[in-house]
Amino acid sequence: MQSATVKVDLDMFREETRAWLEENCPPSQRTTPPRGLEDCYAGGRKPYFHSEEQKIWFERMRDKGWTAPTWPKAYGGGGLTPQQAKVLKEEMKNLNCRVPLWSFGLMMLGPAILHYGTEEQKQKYIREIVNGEVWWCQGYSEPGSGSDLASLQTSAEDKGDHFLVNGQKVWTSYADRSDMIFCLVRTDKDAPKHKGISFLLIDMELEGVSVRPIKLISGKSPFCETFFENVKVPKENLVGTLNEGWSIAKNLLTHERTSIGIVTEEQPLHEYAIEKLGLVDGKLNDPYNRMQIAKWSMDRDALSSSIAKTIDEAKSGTQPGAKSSFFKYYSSELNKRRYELAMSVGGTDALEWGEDYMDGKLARDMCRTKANSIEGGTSEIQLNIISKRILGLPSK
Amino acid sequence: MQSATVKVDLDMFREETRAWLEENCPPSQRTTPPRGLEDCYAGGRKPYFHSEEQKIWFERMRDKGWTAPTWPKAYGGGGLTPQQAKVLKEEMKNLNCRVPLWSFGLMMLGPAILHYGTEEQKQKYIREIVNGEVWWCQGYSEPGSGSDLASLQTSAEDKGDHFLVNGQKVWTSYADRSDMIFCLVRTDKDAPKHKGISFLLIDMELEGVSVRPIKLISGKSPFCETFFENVKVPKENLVGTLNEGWSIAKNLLTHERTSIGIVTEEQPLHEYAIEKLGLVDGKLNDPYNRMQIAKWSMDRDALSSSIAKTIDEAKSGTQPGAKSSFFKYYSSELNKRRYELAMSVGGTDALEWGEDYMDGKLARDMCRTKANSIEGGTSEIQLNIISKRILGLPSK
Amino acid sequence: MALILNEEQKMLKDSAADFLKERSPIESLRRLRDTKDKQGYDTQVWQEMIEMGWTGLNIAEQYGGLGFGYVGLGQILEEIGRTLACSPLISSVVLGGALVNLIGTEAQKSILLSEIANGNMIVTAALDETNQHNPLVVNTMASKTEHGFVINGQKKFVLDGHIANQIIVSARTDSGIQLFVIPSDSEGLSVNQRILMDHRNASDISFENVSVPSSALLGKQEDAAEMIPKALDVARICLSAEMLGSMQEAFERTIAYLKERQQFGVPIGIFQGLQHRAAHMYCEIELCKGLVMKALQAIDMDSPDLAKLASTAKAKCGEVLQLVTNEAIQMFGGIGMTDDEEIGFFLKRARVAQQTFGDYNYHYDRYARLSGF
Amino acid sequence: MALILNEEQKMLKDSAADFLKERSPIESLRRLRDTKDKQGYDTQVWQEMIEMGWTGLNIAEQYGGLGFGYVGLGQILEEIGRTLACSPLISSVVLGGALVNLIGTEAQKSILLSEIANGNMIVTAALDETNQHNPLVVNTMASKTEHGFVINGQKKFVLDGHIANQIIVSARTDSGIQLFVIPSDSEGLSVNQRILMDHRNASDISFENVSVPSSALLGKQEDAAEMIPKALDVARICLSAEMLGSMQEAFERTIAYLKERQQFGVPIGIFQGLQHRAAHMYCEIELCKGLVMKALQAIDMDSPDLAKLASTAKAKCGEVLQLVTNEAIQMFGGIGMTDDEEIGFFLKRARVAQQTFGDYNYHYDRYARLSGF
Repeated sequence: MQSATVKVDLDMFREETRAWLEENCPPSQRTTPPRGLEDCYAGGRKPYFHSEEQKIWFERMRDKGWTAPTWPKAYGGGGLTPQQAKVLKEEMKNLNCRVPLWSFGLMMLGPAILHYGTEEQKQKYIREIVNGEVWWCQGYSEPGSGSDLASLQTSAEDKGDHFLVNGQKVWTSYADRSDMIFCLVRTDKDAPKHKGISFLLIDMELEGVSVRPIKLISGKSPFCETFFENVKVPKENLVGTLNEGWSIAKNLLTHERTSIGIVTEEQPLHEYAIEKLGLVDGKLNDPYNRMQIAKWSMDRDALSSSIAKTIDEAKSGTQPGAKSSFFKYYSSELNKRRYELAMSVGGTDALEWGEDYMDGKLARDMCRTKANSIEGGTSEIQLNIISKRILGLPSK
Repeated sequence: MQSATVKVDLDMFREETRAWLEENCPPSQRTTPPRGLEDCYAGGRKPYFHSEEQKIWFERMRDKGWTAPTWPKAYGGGGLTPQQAKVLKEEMKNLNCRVPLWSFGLMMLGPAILHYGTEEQKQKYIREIVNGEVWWCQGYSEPGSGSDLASLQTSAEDKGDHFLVNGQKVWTSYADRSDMIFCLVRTDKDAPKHKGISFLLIDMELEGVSVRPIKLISGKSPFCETFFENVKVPKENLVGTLNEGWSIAKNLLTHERTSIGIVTEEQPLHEYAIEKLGLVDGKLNDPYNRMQIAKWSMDRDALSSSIAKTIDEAKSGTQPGAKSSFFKYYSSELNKRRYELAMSVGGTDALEWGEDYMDGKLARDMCRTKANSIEGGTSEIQLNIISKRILGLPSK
Repeated sequence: MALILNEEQKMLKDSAADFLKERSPIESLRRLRDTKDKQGYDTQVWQEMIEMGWTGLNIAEQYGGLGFGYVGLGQILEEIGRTLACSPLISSVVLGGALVNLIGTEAQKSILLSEIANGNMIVTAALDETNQHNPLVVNTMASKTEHGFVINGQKKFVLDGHIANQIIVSARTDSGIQLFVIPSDSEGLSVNQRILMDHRNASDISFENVSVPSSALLGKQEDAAEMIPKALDVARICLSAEMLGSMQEAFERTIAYLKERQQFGVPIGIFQGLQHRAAHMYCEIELCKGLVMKALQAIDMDSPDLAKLASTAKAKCGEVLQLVTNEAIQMFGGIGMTDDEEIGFFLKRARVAQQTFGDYNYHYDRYARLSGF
Repeated sequence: MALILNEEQKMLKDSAADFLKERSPIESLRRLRDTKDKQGYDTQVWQEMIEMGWTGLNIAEQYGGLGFGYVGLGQILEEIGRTLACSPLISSVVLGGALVNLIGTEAQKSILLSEIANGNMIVTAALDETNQHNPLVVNTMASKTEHGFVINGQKKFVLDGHIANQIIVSARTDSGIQLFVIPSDSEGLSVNQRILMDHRNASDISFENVSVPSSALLGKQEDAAEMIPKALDVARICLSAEMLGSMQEAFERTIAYLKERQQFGVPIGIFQGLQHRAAHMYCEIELCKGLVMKALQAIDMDSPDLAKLASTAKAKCGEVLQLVTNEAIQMFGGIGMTDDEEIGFFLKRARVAQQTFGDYNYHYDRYARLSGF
């Protein structure tokens, strides 16, 4: 139960926020953007703004600390309560305001540093992230360690005043445009595989770091391979305790899974189907696709009920536990089904694959969805987690 | 290539056979019967005929040895060549002649005795089977050994002049009506599990044998539990070499799998659907069931092409290998789907479950089909066999 | 509204679970079946349910109910689904009650709802005429006479029709489709009891020149074609809650069996082929939980999404219960095929629940229609 | 007819396999794509195919072909499916050839079939007007003039339309739907090349007052609406043979990867979850093998079951190729998502083949119609 005072304060905050947003969010920043990097500001040492208004919007939000609304003011964050942050989010949604900064630093690294970092690290890195000064990428996977992440081989040898890093990471998102990378590295070769791993921050400008983009079947290259050859990393770049990086990684992975667990629809599937197939007597002119789309839509509705229920339960104190695996698994499979159905409905029109990415966008996006059930832990891994941690089925 | 002489001989045989069948097969034996025991003559020490004509038909066929057309004349069989047997089968099908004798002896035990039995055993048992004098049942499974058949525990101790059998079998078909049982028993407790098994014939009238029918979810009781308590079995009832019964069992199981691998339809599914749903503009009045039935029918057609292809390849010398597992798996799953679709099409009419078996037959048959993917090796076991023996995927 | 239970609802659920485990386990259903019980449910247990107030949870206090709401009733039905307890709760309290509540006049509500709530009367509905559920196919005719109506026609699949005191029948009149409340012992009304595969009962009911007074008309003169689906939606959601209980119970029994059954020297639950299928089922069941809760709340809130949620819940629970019971039998193997093992009862119940108030095909179509495609 | 290959057919298959592995591996397709090759196939390889007689296998000897039959051609197409070799075999030799052969006059056959067979001419068909395959939706009009016809309309998804010498176009006339053979450089005919996701080409073609002489009419005066589906059935079966090759190759590469890829210290093929899915795919592919063989024989025997077999083969191969390519990507994991790994080419080809000549939904409907339900 909220006390009456809190309620009044929140209402006031809502009014002020709305007024501020209306005054400060430029018109061009109030349209629904495409997902991710294609149209959002990503920060970094060599900032690139798509427009002057994007820059203004970012700077105004940054100055209030609202790029990271709930992070402590002491490190440049907005210092909002969760309730206030929710209000801000709602008001931004009402006005269609774009996120002012979209970065892995905000989504992934920041929470880890706030949790595991030293005071110095917080002062430095959290502030940089809030201000969008550094573009971070993630270095977890290696060519030989996909689902078996803990088998990673990239080594960081203790050389007294620095770590000497050698190895190779793969699936590093936009490493070719990143300033720094947060990495899992092996710091004890003799320990059991989960025990000898540490969490290390590495500057991409250091000597010995090189990057090669990976071209995907969709034709895009959002990922890279990143190589480390005798890279000297300062000792203070270690986050958390030496050899205990695995717990930080697990924490982050759960976080990643949850953020993947949402099916986004730029255009509702059934509307696209109406566009491509037409209606006869109010029904899609293809009974089989019609039924499949109904079935799919029901599953989408059901998943969102189920997520809402879990959130409500969490609020009332029930731990969601390994449920993030369920959401990750189901939403990945659902998204893949969505695109298969869109391809089916689109017929021959959907097969185009122009030279430009937007030309033939559906086919490329369909290819992209195939990664949903691989990245952030494959569907098989999620099913393993469910069967072991939730159902308690035995292991070998 | 057939030589001209063979061709002429076969044509003559066909004509003679047709004439004989027309003269000798009574009218009541020329209608398509329900499957299995409900309407076929099963033989045994206490023979039961459904009608006088059934008796006449059986005796006439028996006298020609045509209850087992290809088995050697020396043991009472028909002595036909495979080509002749095919002609006989075709002509019987043309005239809708029922099988004169339906027994596990014919389908399962006979081939094993012909392959592994001694001359004495052949003289005795093959003749009895051809003449329908003994009703046989099969004793493989035990309560603790389902998919892991070789873990069976029923023991046969060598007592010099006899084996002393103790243990329990389950899923013994019609054991309550059988005269004898062919069993897998453990004759060496210390050997690896596949090595200490023997193949033994046991008279059900012996002291210490008792039987309890198992009621199934379909309401029928075609199977029993069979108990052995200090049963003394004569030494000459061993078939094949001591402790090498597993190879006989494997051979028989492949045989069983192949005979299960056929989808039977008393009434084509789409005709039943037309009856229950009706046609509108020539289409079933339920687009979703219509598509599912089309899909199912295609799979049925595809399976029968695939079986035909394998048979043709076998004729031209290509060994089918582990393909029986594919047929067993697919036809079981197909048959289950068929009945689920029939239930869907039948709607509330299909839910009836009268006191009499035929009253609510569809629902009971649907329940029965659930065993298709369990009996004769589960679907999971078939998939294991395919993945190991055909695809060569590694085992632990 | 948060998708969680409040303390009262949780307590209700727990006490229902205890009661049903004790008083109406699956053995009871087996006994009813084996003794060829004509009633189809245990009168004593039903009496206890009435005493606990289960028959009045969804009925307003002014009509003699408890006004506790459907989220609460849903918790009881979920527990009923776990033990497959037979009772006229769905036929009379839920569907009969919803029809009277949504369509009846104030006077009819006063009488009928209180009789339903206190268990004195079993009121079931005769809506279907075809083997595929479709409440808008109505060929039964109600012709106006001087003092009332004469009804002629055939109805199918009337749940608990053999023991109902009153039958609410849909018939075509000059004003469209209307409902009539008819005593089951009326002249010209004949009930043909049919035993179903889940060992429950439905009846074919024929009406041959059944005369009823004008007061038999449920509600005023309006066409009921719009309110019938709404009452059915309430019943669909309640049945979904029951199905949710059944799928959870069948699933939990299967998981327990996977841990216990040994083959090749290990529990079969160690095999990844089965693990992945089990984990997938877990996810599907979780979806049903969220859906059913949302749909139950939609009844209590009289949400405009009721129809879509009802179709989604009924379709999805139908699909998942079919999946789970099929997989259960397969994973139990030969044991699951025997009548001694209780898992088969869930398979049979699943098929009947599936067809009751529309199967998934019916609801896919309806959902698409409601969504404008 | 036994469902096996004879010695000649086996030899043909083996030599095709060797040739394609050597001269047209998947790298060739990648090169065509990366160099943005306008032609869409390798002219030199196509010339060699012609020299080997591949373009005349299905064409009767009297028209300059080899009269070898479709079972033989199917073996080559299966091998083509394995290396994803691009060529106008399906568009010109199979579909163009079948239309001319089934509908053309003797004179037209003499000229066109021999030109197709000797590779001098690429003859493709412009039948579809909607994004969903439906050859009987024809709004293109052919109006009679003094010396012939004037054609107006829009066609979609014309395979290899950008390099065809002649286009066989369906149009509505006073006598129903008829076909016209039109040189691609005719005035008023414009070709808009579209690159597809499998890196092959189809075109939108518009006809604006395209004048053709009476001799452009394919065949005599009859309505071609009955023969067009038959020619398409031949093409559907041939495409199914190609898809059969692709699914086998994608599957075998996946199985090899399962044996090779190590995770948790073991090859991932050891996990039963993947094993069962692989075994299931094996079964589905085996079904396609039987079906395609039977359907190819049906062309050679002019079987009355042709239409049903063509729909079954196309639907089933479409389903299974989709399943296999999706599973392949999933089992390859991250590697499968990269453009460097060749498995993705199969996924993309599968989607185009699926839509060509009708997807599975189209063929489920057609099969049901042909079966009377």
